[in-house]
Amino acid sequence: MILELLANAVSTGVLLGCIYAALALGLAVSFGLLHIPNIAHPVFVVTGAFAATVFNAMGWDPLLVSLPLALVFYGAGIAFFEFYSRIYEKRGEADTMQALTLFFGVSLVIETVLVMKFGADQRSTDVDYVGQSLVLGPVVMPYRLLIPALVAPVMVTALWLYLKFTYAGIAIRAVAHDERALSVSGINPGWIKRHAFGLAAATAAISGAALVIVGPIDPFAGRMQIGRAFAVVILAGMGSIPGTLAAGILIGVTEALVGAFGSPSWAPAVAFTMLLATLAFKPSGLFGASR
Amino acid sequence: MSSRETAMDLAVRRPGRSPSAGRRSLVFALGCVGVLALGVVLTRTVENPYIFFAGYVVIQYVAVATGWNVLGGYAGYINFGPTAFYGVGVYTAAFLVKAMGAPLPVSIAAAGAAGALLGLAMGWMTLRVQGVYFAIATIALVVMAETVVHNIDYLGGASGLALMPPQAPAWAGGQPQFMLMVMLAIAVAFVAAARWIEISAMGRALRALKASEVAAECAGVPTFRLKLIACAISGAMLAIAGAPYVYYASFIEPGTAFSLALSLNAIAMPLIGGKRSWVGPVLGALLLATVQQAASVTISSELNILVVGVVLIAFVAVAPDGIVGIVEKLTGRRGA
Amino acid sequence: MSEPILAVTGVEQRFGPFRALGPVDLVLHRGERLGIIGPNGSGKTTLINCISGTLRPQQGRVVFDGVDVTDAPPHRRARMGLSRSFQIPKPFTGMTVLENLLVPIDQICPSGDAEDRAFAVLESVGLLRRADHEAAGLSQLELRKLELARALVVQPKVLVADEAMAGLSEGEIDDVLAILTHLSATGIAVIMIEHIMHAVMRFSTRIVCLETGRVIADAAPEAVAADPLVQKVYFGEQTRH
Amino acid sequence: MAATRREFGTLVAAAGAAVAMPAVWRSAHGQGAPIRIGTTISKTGALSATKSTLTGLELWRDDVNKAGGLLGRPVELVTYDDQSAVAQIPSLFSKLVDIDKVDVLVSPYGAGLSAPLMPFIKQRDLFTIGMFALAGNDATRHDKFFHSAPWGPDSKINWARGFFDVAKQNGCSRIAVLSADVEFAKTAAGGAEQIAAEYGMTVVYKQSYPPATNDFSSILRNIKAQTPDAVFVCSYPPDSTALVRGLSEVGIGDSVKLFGGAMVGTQYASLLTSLGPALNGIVSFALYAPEPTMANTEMTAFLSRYEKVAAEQGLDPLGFYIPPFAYVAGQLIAAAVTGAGSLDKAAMAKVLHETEVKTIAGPARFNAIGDWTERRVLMVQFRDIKGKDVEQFRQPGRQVILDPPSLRSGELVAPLAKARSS
Repeated sequence: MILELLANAVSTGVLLGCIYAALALGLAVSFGLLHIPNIAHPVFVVTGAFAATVFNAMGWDPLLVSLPLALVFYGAGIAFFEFYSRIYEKRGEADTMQALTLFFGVSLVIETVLVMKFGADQRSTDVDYVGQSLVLGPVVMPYRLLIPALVAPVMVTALWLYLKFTYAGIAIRAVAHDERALSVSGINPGWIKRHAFGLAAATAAISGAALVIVGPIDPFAGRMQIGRAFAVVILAGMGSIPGTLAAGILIGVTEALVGAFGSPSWAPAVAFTMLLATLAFKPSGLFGASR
Repeated sequence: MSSRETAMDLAVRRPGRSPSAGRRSLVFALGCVGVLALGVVLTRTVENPYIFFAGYVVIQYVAVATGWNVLGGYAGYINFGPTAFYGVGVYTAAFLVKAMGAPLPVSIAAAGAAGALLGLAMGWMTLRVQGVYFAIATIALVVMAETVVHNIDYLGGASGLALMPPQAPAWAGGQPQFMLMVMLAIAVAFVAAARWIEISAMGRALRALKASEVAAECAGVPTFRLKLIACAISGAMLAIAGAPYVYYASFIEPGTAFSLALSLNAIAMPLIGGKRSWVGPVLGALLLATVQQAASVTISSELNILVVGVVLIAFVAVAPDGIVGIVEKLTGRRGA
Repeated sequence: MSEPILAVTGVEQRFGPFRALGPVDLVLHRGERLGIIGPNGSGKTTLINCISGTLRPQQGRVVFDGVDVTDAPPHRRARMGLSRSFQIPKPFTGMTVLENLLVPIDQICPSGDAEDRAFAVLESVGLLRRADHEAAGLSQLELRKLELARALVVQPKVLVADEAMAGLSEGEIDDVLAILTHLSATGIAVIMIEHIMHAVMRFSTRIVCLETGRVIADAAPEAVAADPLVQKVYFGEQTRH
Repeated sequence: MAATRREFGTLVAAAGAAVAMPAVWRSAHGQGAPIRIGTTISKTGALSATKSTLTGLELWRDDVNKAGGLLGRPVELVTYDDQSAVAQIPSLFSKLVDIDKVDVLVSPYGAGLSAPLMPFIKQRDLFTIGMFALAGNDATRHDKFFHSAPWGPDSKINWARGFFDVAKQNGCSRIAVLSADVEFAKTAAGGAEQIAAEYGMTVVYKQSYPPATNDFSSILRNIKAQTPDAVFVCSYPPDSTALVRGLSEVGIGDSVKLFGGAMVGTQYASLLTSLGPALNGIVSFALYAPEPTMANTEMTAFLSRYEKVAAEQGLDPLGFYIPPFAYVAGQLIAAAVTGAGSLDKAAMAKVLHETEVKTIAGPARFNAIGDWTERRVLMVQFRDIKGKDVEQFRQPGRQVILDPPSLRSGELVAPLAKARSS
């Protein structure tokens, strides 16, 4: 019995962890690589979730529809970055704090617009596989978690390959390392950063769709996720894309174990404790290069 | 050896610690006394209790905004979770009231100590790395504090706690009047403390580290220790601002003690007023809180939050030094 | 000569697999004027970061004024009399020029006549007129002067000037050189990191040349200038650019 | 700067004056002037789903005014948005009483928001109708406070007693209690333990979980491992959804006969239609269900009027839970004012203490602290739900009333697994 509980807690934790990683992936790009503290990212994800519910109501599958939505988000991300950089990029490092405040204001505005458009009620999607589970011996995995969870490894692998092997991807990593290095090689760092921020926003459309399959969502659902998403990115090590998946799973499994064998009431404290512990004892994270 | 300025220039053009600095402090002190006296007069003469309830809310925001600004404005370290500290103050007071019917001064002192300790602990763990991490950790701190309270049955957990705090002393003329005076005294004390920090060597050092941490360090500023101190002071102030709430409302619950609206306002008010000097948070709090008190009965609060969000973006983008900054720019003046 | 004011022994600094510096040995005597030269990326700034404490070397010791300060944070070293200026000026923006100088005075040698001392230093560097101006509004030359003024207002034992003359005109370079020379005359040891060769040559009593993190020459200016190795790695590279 | 500070001093004074200004306003009172009823509505924030309170009150106001008002005076509602925030309550109610000079108060929604109001109305001796403030007056014991909702006496413990009565009748002895870390849920869970002890049942599992938990699989497995006969669940809308889905995904075992009890959300159309058939077999509380034992023409008429407004304003299309009792609140005020023949608060309270009031939710009698003397909280079991159409929830037979016995319209179908598969 204990073993069955353990196996199920771990499997649920892995699934939830994958979803956390999907949520945090955009942040791993914008914060981890570009050093833009986009605390509005979880709200972007919630916006993606709402967009998915709108199309779901017309009979579309939320994950399928999130692919074209990702293109829209990519464009919106680029436009938003343009606005952001007009204000900040020229002002220099001391204004990270101002940037944080800007994103804070942006997330308020987006949340409120969502409330005004959709109301404060919960919204959910209607997909056939919700309510059914994949049974592997003693381990039961609800499709409601399994299918969105699969999104994370797919996105992580795609993004990792993109950053590793394409010209633009390598340029993004170069920007992360040293902006000046790039301007020497004749690429416009401004364009590369816009592009990367657009990619980060695009992931929000897909992970939003994943999130709303897991459970109903309201306009303020992003708030619960801000701390956790940053915990994933920082625990992973700034900018480590595969690390994001590992860190997400680590947090998910720990939460599930605390929930199953300790008290579920303490589960929200898990991510925060891990975040603080990382900051205090290993600021470079699990997979980050030490700086 | 350059000597383009003559000794004459030096004698004539010497700014700085002129006698007027002392005079300003005197004016300020008189102003504080005046505000307190005005409060006494109002609680004696105005009969309508609504003004005391509403006034408490507005003045509490002055205290919270001022407390936040010590770290957020002077040192430039943004605390996204001021309600974590405020809530710790609320619950420290609640605990003391429940356990021993503690009088208000005891609760305030204990809340201050608890807030300072929390500030030290948070700071010790997160202030060694870049400021962004501190800001992020404070977001998570609210969730953590709320989780802890949920798990303490003695404090009512999620259900909240109804308490009968000690009644106001007879001379105060009633609980609402007394609470208003207490909050006013706290706010005035905070503003005075903030001003003192601002004009002291500590304020100078804080501004230096805000401009460049490494340069400040090389100029002999013990930046880590200074940030810790600022974090502790700010934490203590925010917690103290929360302590009287139990006595004000006789009922507390996590949703109120850790409310997002309070966090949002604590950040927005100094930003709108101006973060560089004590005037900013006071101005921002009075403006925003008064508007919100009026607006909560006229326009929908969704619009309210939307307006705050847009105003926040606008100020950050166009007027990073807030209203005070705009006024200084218009009058061509600048200085502490 | 007496015991050196500053002694760096076996200092080494790595960033990941890349060794930026060392091992390096360096000695500075009281009142000395030491120039440090070397091509871009040769480890000059890393070396002075190790000396001032903003970087903690993985290997080696730094002894300042007879005390091992390897593990001391920068502010402790500053309080012991080790001042530095930055290659890219880091003024305390949001404060006046005068206040910029009051910060180190407050921290290192607080006194009742702090403002008088600040004014005296501002006068000596020619910034007196700007005393109550916002630091962010200064010109490039003024920023460099402020950088120096802030470092020397506390009467340090050692001043490390990191490319204090970059981007200045010849006349302005002369100004800054005059300030530094005057300072040296009052007994302060000065380390000058500089790309502007004629200025270093003129100012220094001894020159150290770094290349890929190592000292390749340590001698009087004329000797270093004549050193074929230095000419190859340093002047050679300079001309290539 | 000195000038700025002087200006600032003026500003302080100006702000003070702005706040003080309303004090000089005095609204005219007297014959013919409207009777003002004041309350706050949670138009925004976490409780915004309760804003249909206003519609219930407005429908009542329109009815009363159409019939000539109360004591020949028209009725006027004065409402503010409390943003679902406890901190707003003291100042808003002070404003209602001291500035707007309302004659009668209606509490904000629920015990949490009402808590700071209670000492205030006791101290100022105000006549107040409670809106869903479960056990709201138990501590304060104000003698001019009356609940519109039929929680019954000593409701903190007893309001969900029906669940345990049904459990007892069906031979349940092992009870699991699961609750969200939210005010209402914690209160319900506390009461549940007491009743279980009273009935000689064993609590074999007790757990609380944080709000916004979206995966209950390990909790459900832990419950299953204890083989309980009944699972008393105190949940909020998002977790109610997740729990019901979790039931379908991982199951709960064959031992469970009764599942639910205090699941908030199953009273509203949005959750009912999003879960559809997954609800079958679940037992939850309600205050009204369209069963033959309960329906009456007045209620049906009210609900059909409400539906029209709800469709226009995007409110809960069913409106079974809150709106009727907002209307009841109005009916209680009307009965008190007409019975007393004046706005004298003591006389009004006396009327409600001594006479039975006929409301659209049935006859109401009150004890000394304003509880309905008879608890009328329903325990309903969802049955025969097919698809996600909202209309079916207006049909009888879908929410079968198991308790109280006087309104019972069917028997429990157990075990849960069987009820869900049928």
